[in-house]
Amino acid sequence: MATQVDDPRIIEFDVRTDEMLVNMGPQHPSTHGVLRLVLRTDGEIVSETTPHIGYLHRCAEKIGENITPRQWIPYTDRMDYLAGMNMNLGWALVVEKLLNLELPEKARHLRVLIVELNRIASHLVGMGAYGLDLGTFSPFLYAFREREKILDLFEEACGARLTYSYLTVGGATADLPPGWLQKCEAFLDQLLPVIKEYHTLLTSNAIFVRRTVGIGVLPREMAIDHGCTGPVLRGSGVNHDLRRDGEQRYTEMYDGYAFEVIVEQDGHYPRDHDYPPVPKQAVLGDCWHRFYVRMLEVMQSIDLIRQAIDRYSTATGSFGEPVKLTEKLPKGEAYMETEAPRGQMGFYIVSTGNGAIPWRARARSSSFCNLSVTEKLCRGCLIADVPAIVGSLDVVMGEIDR
Amino acid sequence: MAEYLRQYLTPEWLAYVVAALVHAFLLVNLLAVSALVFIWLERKVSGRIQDRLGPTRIGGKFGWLQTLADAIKLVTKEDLMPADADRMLFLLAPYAGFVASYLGFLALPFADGWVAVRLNVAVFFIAAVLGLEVFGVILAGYGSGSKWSLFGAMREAAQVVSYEVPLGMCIVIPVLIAGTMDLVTIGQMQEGWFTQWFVLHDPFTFIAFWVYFTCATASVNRAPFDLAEAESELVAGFHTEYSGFRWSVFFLSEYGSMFAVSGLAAILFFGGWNGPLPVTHWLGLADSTNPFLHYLGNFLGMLNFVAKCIFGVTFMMWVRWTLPRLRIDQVMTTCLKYCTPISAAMFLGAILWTYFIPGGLIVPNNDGVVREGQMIVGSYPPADEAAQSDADAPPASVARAGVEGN
Amino acid sequence: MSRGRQHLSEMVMSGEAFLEQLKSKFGDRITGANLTAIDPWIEVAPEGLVAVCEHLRDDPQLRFDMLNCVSGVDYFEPDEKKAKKLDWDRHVEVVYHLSSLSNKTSLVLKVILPRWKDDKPGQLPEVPSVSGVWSTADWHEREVFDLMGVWFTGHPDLRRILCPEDWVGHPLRKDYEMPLEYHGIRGR
Amino acid sequence: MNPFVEPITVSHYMVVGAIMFVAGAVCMATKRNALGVLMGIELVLNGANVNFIAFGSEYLRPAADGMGLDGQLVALFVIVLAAAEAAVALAITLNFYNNHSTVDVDRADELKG
Amino acid sequence: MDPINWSSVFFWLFSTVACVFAVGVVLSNNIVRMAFYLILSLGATAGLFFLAGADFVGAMQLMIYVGGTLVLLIFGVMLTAKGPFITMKTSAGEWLLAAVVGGSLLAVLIAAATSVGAWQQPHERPNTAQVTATPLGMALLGARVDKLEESDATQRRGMSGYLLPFEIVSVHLLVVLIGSAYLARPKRRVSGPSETPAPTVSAPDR
Repeated sequence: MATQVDDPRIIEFDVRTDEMLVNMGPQHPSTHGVLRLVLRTDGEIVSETTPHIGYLHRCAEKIGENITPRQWIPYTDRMDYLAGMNMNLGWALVVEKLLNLELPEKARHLRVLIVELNRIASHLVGMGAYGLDLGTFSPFLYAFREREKILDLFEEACGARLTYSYLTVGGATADLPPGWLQKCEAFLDQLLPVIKEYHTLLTSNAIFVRRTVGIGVLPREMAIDHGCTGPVLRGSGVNHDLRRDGEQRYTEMYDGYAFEVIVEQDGHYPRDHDYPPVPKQAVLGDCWHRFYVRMLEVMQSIDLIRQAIDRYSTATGSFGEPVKLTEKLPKGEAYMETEAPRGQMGFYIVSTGNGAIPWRARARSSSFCNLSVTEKLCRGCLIADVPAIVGSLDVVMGEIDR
Repeated sequence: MAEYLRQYLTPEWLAYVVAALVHAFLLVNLLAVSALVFIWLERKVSGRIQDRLGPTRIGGKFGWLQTLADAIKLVTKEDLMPADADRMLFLLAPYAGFVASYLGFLALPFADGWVAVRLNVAVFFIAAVLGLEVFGVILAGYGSGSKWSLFGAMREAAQVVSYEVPLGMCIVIPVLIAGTMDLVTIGQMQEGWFTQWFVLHDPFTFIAFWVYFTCATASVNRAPFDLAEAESELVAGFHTEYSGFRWSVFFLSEYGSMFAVSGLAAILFFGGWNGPLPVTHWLGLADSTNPFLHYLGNFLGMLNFVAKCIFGVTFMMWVRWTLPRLRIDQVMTTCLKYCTPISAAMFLGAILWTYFIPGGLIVPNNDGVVREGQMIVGSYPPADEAAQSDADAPPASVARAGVEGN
Repeated sequence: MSRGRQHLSEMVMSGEAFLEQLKSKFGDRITGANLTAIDPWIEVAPEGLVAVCEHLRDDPQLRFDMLNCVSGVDYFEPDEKKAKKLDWDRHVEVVYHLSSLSNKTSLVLKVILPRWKDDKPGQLPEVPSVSGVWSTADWHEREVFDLMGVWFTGHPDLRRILCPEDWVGHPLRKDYEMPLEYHGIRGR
Repeated sequence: MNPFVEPITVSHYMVVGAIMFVAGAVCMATKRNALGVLMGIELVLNGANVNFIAFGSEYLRPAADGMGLDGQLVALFVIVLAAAEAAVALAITLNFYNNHSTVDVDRADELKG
Repeated sequence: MDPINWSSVFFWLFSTVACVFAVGVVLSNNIVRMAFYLILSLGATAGLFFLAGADFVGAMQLMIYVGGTLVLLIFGVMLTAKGPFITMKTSAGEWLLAAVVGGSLLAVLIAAATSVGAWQQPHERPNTAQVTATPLGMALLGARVDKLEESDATQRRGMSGYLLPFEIVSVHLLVVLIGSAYLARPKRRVSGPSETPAPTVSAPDR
């Protein structure tokens, strides 16, 4: 059920004004870092948007072909710096795929536990920052308050609060400290009622709904065509989640976990009775749906973490044995994608078989693909909609520019 | 005061100038200090809303002096001007807004008779002067030579011109009930219990108050109508290019206008300086002939009034820190499709109500007192009859001079 | 719930059968394949790339509707001594990772190009753009052009994306040397 | 003679009105920008208004031979009509600008838009 | 020394501002500056109205003229202010002509203003508090409160108010509202590049 946008070429105008070329960014409060959008505007109407990226390019891929895979783990942290654990996991998995490494059960559950927790943290920031884009400041701080607690948990587990380098090739660098699981569970209990507050403040707020419903409609065909992934793709109604549909090596982490892919079916989301209903005017693929998918994924992650805690505490084996820092890589190449909070994060490793340093390390960024639709989504919208659309794509520039 | 100074100062005009300066200084200072307090309050309120403490260090436990520290920082900041700016407009714009915002206080009574200039069209004057604040924003936006500022200015111009219509209509409703545009008289009419407040006069005024508040929020550019500065869209809108002292002048005028519209709301709808209970009457302060006691009663009234203003401002802060911002087309829709028709309907309803049920909703307001400046509309005889009426007491002069109550 | 994405070989048809089918359709434009690699890949000649991609996308049985990634790999060893020991020739590969959302399958295509067009250093090798097939390719090809120096013919707007517009050289080439100075900024 | 001591008379107001009127008339004549012409009209109307107010004011003339309220009433009508005039003139100017991409009144010499 | 007449002082203040900026409007070439000068000039005129005891008209001037009309005007200036139109120079010949005509007009007007002796007679300001708004409103509705003492009955009958003009102006305003809304109505226009974001991939059914 794709939705056709009105022909964007037809623009209603009252008074003809000069076309103006304005730079939104790279130093703009709502471009999430250093994104630069060149807007061609006719009054308040944006007729053309050209994203310019690369202001945060740190040559991560070039660095990756000069150091060993385990040494590159910290660099992956700095890609999507809001979901460092997920980045670690993506790279660790692809190297394990090249090495053909099997992990003990406990390590797999540990990974699920950690990356889902990080997904919550990341979505909280996405939610708060989206409120900021729409002009409300408080949800941002509410989101950060809860995120701080997750960061506290991570700090206890690995010593770092932002760039963790915790999950690594062969498992994790350390086991969880004693008592951590209880704290984690206490946090989840405390988070649940807070999520309701977020829904009151944003999801069902009348102004929020008006600002997001029907704005930036991304039809499913266009989403697929542009390689959009993650909540952006699911917000367009495509039933696709790598945790269920991904490669064996990745999905086996989630074997036995009960979860449903968060996607709208027949006007309903899975288990949406607890949450605000979908507004009547909402069009599948608009900003509201993308936001809502993220909010529901937080709930999904809470469920997954609870299951992972159960399994982890009864699982046998070790938390994983990190490979040597200079583990020799066999000749070959491997590509793998994982479901990071912002979409499918792919890593590609090529080894020529001499030494421990890969020939090529490549990161396929989810935000990179998601951002590429802005040009089409922003055509004919108002200036105020540009932050709303870019914010709903929830991009992280560190990941785009690498 | 001028007369007092005349005894000591020669030439005599100097006495007047000094007296005027002292008055102006007092007024500006009162407002500057209130702006400082409001900025501190904004920080504290937003802090509490956002689950944090706000300022805690400067000036003791509650960070009382935070704003002062901010002010010192702002004054000592480098004053930048873009190369493309229109020099004259850029320099003058903050003061244009400031003057407009503070001119309104000339006619705003703080207590019974405590007003700088008692105008018989005070309501109209304040509404008109507050509408002029838009020039500061427009000129700043245009003069900055920045595209973002220009966007802010255009939005502000469109928004303020539109919102003046429902705002004016809501202001007219209490004026209609009071029969005068003199704010002091309007305040006096609401003496007594809180049931005398115009907001409880009839259901129409009750709704009109909320429309007024919405429109007032829009006309002073507060969230969710802060489109002219729209931080996440226009960087900072009209004051993007400002820094240092001139930037802080914009802030002073913003808080000044917030105070002014809250004060107007307090007088028009919430009894002004009259508390919910007629305490000053019970204590005999209000009617006292003793100047000190009368002064004390007025002082209590002023505290009452200021408390109501602070409540209004706090309410605006609460709204600001809770709601997302509207889009420009939604702002215009809110004004033209909702606020204007609703206020027009309330206006009509209030007319009918006062025609059929003169007096208040709960307690009849008609205590038979006609206050100075008030005009009883119905008391005019038709022109022809008036010609034949007794020459000793022409109705017009009755109406004009008024009768002091009891 | 069926979980897990399979490689094409396991899902729709066996890898060999698929390869045969492609070969019969496109003949010598399918220049090679490796079906035993970790991620089995098929090598396509540059001139046949767009046709093959369109077939892969539109064939009702295959439906590779998503292009995940376009990567460039430079096979070049600057060190002469090491280069002698290598078992491959100098070349540039452009790797396309495709997947099908409906069939839950994935596929890797490779295009092998000379490092320089006509072996003249500085002449970028050319490959037809698939941005008309998948819009994803638009930015990805710009990135490969920017960092790896491959010219995508037919690309609507091929300009640098991560590096500044006036940057010299393609940083991910193995023989790339950081410029000594860029607008007054010391490079090395 | 100290001007600050002398009371103000109707003549003072009339001189002010005359200056504004003439400034507006000259403005209308010389400006090529349609909006400049519009500003000139506003000045002219205000100059006239100053006179009306002066003649109607009880502060300046004895009420007996004054205009009473008429002065203020006419001034009110002028203000209201000026607002209406400005709105229409602005709409015409913007339409003209839309069609001709200029606000130069010297080039507004065709009737069809 | 005579006591200072404060209304005179303020008169000189406001009239200087009004006149200087009115001349500024004429002399300035920059349309935005002109608008700014006009604001100051008209604002000062409102001050003159207040001084003359016409509080209501003064407030009206501030609200409608300065706050409404001029904002509209500035809006128009901003919409059309692009490079060449911000400063449009007038030829010297036109200036000369305008100066001659304007100068003679000014001379005539000032001579007329100072010709009548009664107009130069200062008048004791009445001490009664003026209630300006209600008589004005009554006059607009047809009842002349200020003419009640008029001895001449015929004149009183003739001065019975402004109900008809008021109605005409009301209808006029409505017409203007509709007319300018019609003039500035939105028009549809096709712009931008011709491609539509038509997806090229056939949607998988699921």
